[in-house]
Amino acid sequence: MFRKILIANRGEIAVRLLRACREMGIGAVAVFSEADRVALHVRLASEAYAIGPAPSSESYLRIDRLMEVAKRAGCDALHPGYGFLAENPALARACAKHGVTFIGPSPEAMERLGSKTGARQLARQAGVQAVPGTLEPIASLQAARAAAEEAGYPIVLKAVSGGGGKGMRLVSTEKELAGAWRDAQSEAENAFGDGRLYLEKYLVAPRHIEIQVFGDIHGHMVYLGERECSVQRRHQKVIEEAPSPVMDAALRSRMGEAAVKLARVGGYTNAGTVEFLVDAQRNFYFLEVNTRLQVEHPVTEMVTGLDLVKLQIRVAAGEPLPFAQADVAMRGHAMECRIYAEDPGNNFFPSPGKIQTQRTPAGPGIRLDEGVYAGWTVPNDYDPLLAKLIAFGSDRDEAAARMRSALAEYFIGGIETNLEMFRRIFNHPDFLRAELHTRWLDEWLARGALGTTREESKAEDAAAIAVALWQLSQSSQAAMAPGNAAPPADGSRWKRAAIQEQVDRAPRK
Amino acid sequence: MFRKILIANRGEIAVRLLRACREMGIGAVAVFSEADRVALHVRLASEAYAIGPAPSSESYLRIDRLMEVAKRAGCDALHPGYGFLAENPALARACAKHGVTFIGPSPEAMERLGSKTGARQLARQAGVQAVPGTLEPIASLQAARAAAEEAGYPIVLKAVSGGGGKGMRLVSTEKELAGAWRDAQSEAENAFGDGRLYLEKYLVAPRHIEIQVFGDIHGHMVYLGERECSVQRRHQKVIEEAPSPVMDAALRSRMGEAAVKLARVGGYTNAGTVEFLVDAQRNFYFLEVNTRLQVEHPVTEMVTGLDLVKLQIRVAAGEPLPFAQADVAMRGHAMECRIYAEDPGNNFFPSPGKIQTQRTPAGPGIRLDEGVYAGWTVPNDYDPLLAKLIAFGSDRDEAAARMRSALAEYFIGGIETNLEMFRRIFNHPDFLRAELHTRWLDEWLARGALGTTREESKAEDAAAIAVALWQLSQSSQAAMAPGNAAPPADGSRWKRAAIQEQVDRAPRK
Amino acid sequence: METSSNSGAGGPRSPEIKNGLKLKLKIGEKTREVEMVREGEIARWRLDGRAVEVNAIEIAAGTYSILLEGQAFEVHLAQEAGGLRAEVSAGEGVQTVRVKLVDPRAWQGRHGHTVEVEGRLQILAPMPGKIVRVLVKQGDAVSAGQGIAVIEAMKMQNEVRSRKTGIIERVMVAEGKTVNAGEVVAVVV
Amino acid sequence: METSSNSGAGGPRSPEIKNGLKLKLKIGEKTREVEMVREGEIARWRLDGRAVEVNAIEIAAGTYSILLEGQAFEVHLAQEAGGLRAEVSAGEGVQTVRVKLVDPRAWQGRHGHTVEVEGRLQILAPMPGKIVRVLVKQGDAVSAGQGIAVIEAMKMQNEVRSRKTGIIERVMVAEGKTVNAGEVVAVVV
Repeated sequence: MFRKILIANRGEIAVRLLRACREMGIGAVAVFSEADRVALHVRLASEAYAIGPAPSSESYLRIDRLMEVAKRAGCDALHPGYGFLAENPALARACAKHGVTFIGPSPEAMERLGSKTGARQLARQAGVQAVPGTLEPIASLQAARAAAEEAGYPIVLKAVSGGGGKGMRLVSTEKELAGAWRDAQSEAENAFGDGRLYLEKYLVAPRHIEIQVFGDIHGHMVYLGERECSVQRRHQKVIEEAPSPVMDAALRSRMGEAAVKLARVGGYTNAGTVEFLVDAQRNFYFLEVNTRLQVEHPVTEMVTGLDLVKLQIRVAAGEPLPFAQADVAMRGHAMECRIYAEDPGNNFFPSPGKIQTQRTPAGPGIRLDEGVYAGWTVPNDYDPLLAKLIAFGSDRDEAAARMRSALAEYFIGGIETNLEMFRRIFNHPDFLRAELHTRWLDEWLARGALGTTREESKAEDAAAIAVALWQLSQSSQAAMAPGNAAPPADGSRWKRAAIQEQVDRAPRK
Repeated sequence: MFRKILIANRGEIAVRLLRACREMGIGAVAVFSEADRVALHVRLASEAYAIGPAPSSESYLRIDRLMEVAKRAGCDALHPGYGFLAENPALARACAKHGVTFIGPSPEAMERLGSKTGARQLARQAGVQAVPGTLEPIASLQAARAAAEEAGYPIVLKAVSGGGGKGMRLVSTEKELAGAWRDAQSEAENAFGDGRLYLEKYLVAPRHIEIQVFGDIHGHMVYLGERECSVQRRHQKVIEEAPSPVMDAALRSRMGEAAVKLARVGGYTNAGTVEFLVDAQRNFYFLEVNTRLQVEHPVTEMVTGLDLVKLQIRVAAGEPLPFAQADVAMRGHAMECRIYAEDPGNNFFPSPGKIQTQRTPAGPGIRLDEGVYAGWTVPNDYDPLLAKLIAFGSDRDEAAARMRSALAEYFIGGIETNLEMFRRIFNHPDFLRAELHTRWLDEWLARGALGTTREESKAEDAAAIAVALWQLSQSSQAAMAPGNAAPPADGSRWKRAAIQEQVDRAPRK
Repeated sequence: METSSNSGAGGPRSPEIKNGLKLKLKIGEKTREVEMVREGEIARWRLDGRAVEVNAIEIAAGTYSILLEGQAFEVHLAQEAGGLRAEVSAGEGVQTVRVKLVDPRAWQGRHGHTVEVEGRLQILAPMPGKIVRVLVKQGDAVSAGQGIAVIEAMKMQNEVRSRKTGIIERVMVAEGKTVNAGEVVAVVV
Repeated sequence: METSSNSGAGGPRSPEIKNGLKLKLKIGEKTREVEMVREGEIARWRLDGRAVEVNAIEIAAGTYSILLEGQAFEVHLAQEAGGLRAEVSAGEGVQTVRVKLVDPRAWQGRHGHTVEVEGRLQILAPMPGKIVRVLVKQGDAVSAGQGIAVIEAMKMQNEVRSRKTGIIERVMVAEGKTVNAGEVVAVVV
């Protein structure tokens, strides 16, 4: 087993990784930028080194500095977490060169499966159906017609150089194709100087369901069930759950076996995720592979009882997977909310700054993977993920009830967060009935979901009283300034202690 | 289902109960003494009422005030938690009289099974073996000889009015009996004015193992596995775990069936615990019944996946148990540490006071059932239990590793706690090998376990540096007082921000 | 401001401060009146003239526990431009309530959170970040809604806009500079 | 106290404060010397004359993060009778280190935590609680180890004892009174 692992990341995932190391009795070496000197992952580490200024290009993305720290601290392994350099084969290669084990797949497997086109080709080899269509530019309208026929309508035309919806056209029937082809081509030409188009089957209200795979270096490969991540805002997952509410044993084993087959073809080892879109008829289409630990790995941990990070470390150290596919058992249901420093009331604009006060949820079934603490200033330089709130229950209803309850306890003061959005989602009938698809949240937000304020006059009364107390303490501070008469003996009590009304009908004798 | 439940308790268990209510969409009404106005259970409640001054005899033990609150707030049920009035049939009767459902057994079952002697008689009826001996006073040395013969040596003589070891004698063979009888009798006479003795079989190094039972009002009764609570300080449990490391399926079903039989004989409903002592040959002896939820119920929740409090509420509302004995499945291993405000360095004397700072553990497998928060003043008037730290893992080793890791993260500043004792226990080979018995901790503490300080000069270096920084901030505060030269432009930075040495060998370019 | 505390800082402690306060607030479109009278150990509260049973206490700076006829609320107060923002947690969730004191000038004058004083509008940074572009200069005419500067935070950019039509009296920031939330970006007259 | 800060409160800011400090401490039986010299942005530290690489910062009042040759410690400081108590968290656990400043009089004088000054010993309450019995009265002779008062906390009682032989100059508590930790119970001369 390793002696010391370099945690080449920050925030909640760095905290998660160093907890795994501590459990295993392995030294965990943290790195930090100038903005992160007192970040939680540094506070909880047993060893920590500065690697540069705040911008990640000068710190967390600097492979040379990571290697210097690894050498200085005597690390024999490195865990990249997710984001930053996690899917960069150059880091894995640098590790190999410096005699440091990279905890993840080989750089070759990362390259094979990490690129969208490469992975699609491998999927074809493995007999795994990708979203029908082609990622290659289409030469002509005639070719487009043939490809659309093959994929089946509706299809969507997309600009090869595109993004942001420009040069994109939804085509429902063959009759619309020629007009759409023309329009999309000229729009793409104007927007990107590149009129080339490609074509994909348009899935109506698809669900995002992904399979966690795990392989050791001895040729064993398993799948650890699925996660449904259909609640997304602008293609960014915000809620994940396991199992998927639409899954049954047969579909799970078909999708799991497809994912394992693809990973095998790619020569994959360690933890990886194969993402699929699933349509209303429960056909599944391969999307892409994430060649790393996922943000949402905790929901799989909760239902399988496995610790994926410790498993990653063991597998990277050359140990065989300690179980077979048949041993993987799921119990209960788990959900995760990604708590971001962003302002839902202001177009989800990021909201860094000092966390003035925090009340964090806890109790049965609640796990909080946090990267921040009250009193810390969330820096301006990184991803706004503050914490992941995870709820486990014996079934989906119980998990959702626990999440709703935990969201009611959770308070973060001083910065804006998306907590209120989650509170509303967890009261939405669509969500509670699991009638979800990847555009559900965007559509709901577009209908002004967060604009409608709940009318709660009692809460307003409470606010008014609090403001009165605040006003009183402001006044008494002023009154206690030098030059005034001495405050009465009970002055401090007056300010901070209970201001109570002991009315007759209160239960007291 | 109930509309509103009165939580007739305080501290972590009140928080636990109101979380269950919130999950179920049931209103939770908190009560508080004057010392608890801003206690965590009041902060998290949706409704709260004062019930009197700090002493529990004037607040939490006042049945009349609880009934007044129930009436005023419109509660249709009451949960007593544990401690205070939880095992007092008078509360259950008062509830019945006021039309409030008591969440627990009937007062009659409570009386039948709650008294040590009564429960022993029922155990005999049910064919469950109690610790051999008699709780009745023994008339003469002759009668003692016969009783000792029946129980089997070694036996222990105990004073009927006794306590604190006075009038107690361990007797290993029949030859020692007469002398011990004389000595114990006169010692008891002197100490308590009552020379009467009773006799029990002395179990060498017994383990404390208890069975969680659960019955509904429709005659269904199940057991939910066991908890081992052998780590005790002065007969007070401090660590509990499930399953017991010495348990196997056969013994579990024998003990479980014995517990269920006893509970049935007593007409028991709702959650209860049947405590046993288990000797080295794995014979088990009935000890007593706790007619309420146990402090240590979370470890059962972690391994069974059940929520015992929600189950209590459902059963009290008349619902049938939603599963049969065969459906109860255990997975993994859970452990709990009871974190107390007490000073292990000062004879475990209680340490109330203000919690100045807190760093609480979290992460995979960690659950913290807390009753306090940073900034709160732990009152002087109640039990010193601050929180229960619970760790779950796929096996005992993983649970222990997670607990050890969580204990390393956990810091409570401003008051003394027993955290350091747990850190040491979780590094003790006896504990890690589960070679435990009910006197293990007392014996280890008596050998001066906590006196030996670990020699860690690096920690001393860190302390010295921190004191230097502190000294510096004291000085600069003094220097910034009126009458001094203005502080330099970087004065505040000097005080609070990083004081860094950027030496050449640091990995930076 | 019609409150007893209005006797002002530095003046003698008025008897009203000792015995209670009366305050007019604006929440949404409604004007609310809060009154508290102290009788010995006991505080009696009225909301809009109606007597209510209140047990209120400050738990930590800016955090209040309010028991209102038994119902429990936890209120976190933060000052923001033009008033106070109250995050009110009840058992079931958290709600944001924006509260303005009815005579904001008096209050703002005391706490330095001026927004518009004597026709001068201070444009405040809505969030901390780095100024990546300044879109106006001193003397420029601007219309309501026009962009003043672009702030970048956490890899996203957002425009700060004027809320009135007027002339830029002063630009307080420079490109590349870091600003805190509430910091003045520019003054429009 | 051999530290640059010894120029004292109220005096002019000495150049030593700006440029560093030198401090003698006692930890257990060992006397330790901490020295810090500031060079621009950089602080250079020496422990007992040996140069060490330190990156140290105050996270919150009394809480410090210390990186010592890369090893990470979090130190929580609390004043206690006669010195400071440091709870030092490293990755693997927490250790208590008691630190005394070598000339406690100077330090105590500044911070008011006098314990023994000019032959007067203040007996402090070791924990908060209620005085259930006072065992001595003014003028009584007491020997070291003799009980002064009994404090009850969380249903348990504990005796406060004199740490020197002498005469009770004054008893500061009464039966039934509540005391805080560190509060003076009696003065022995």
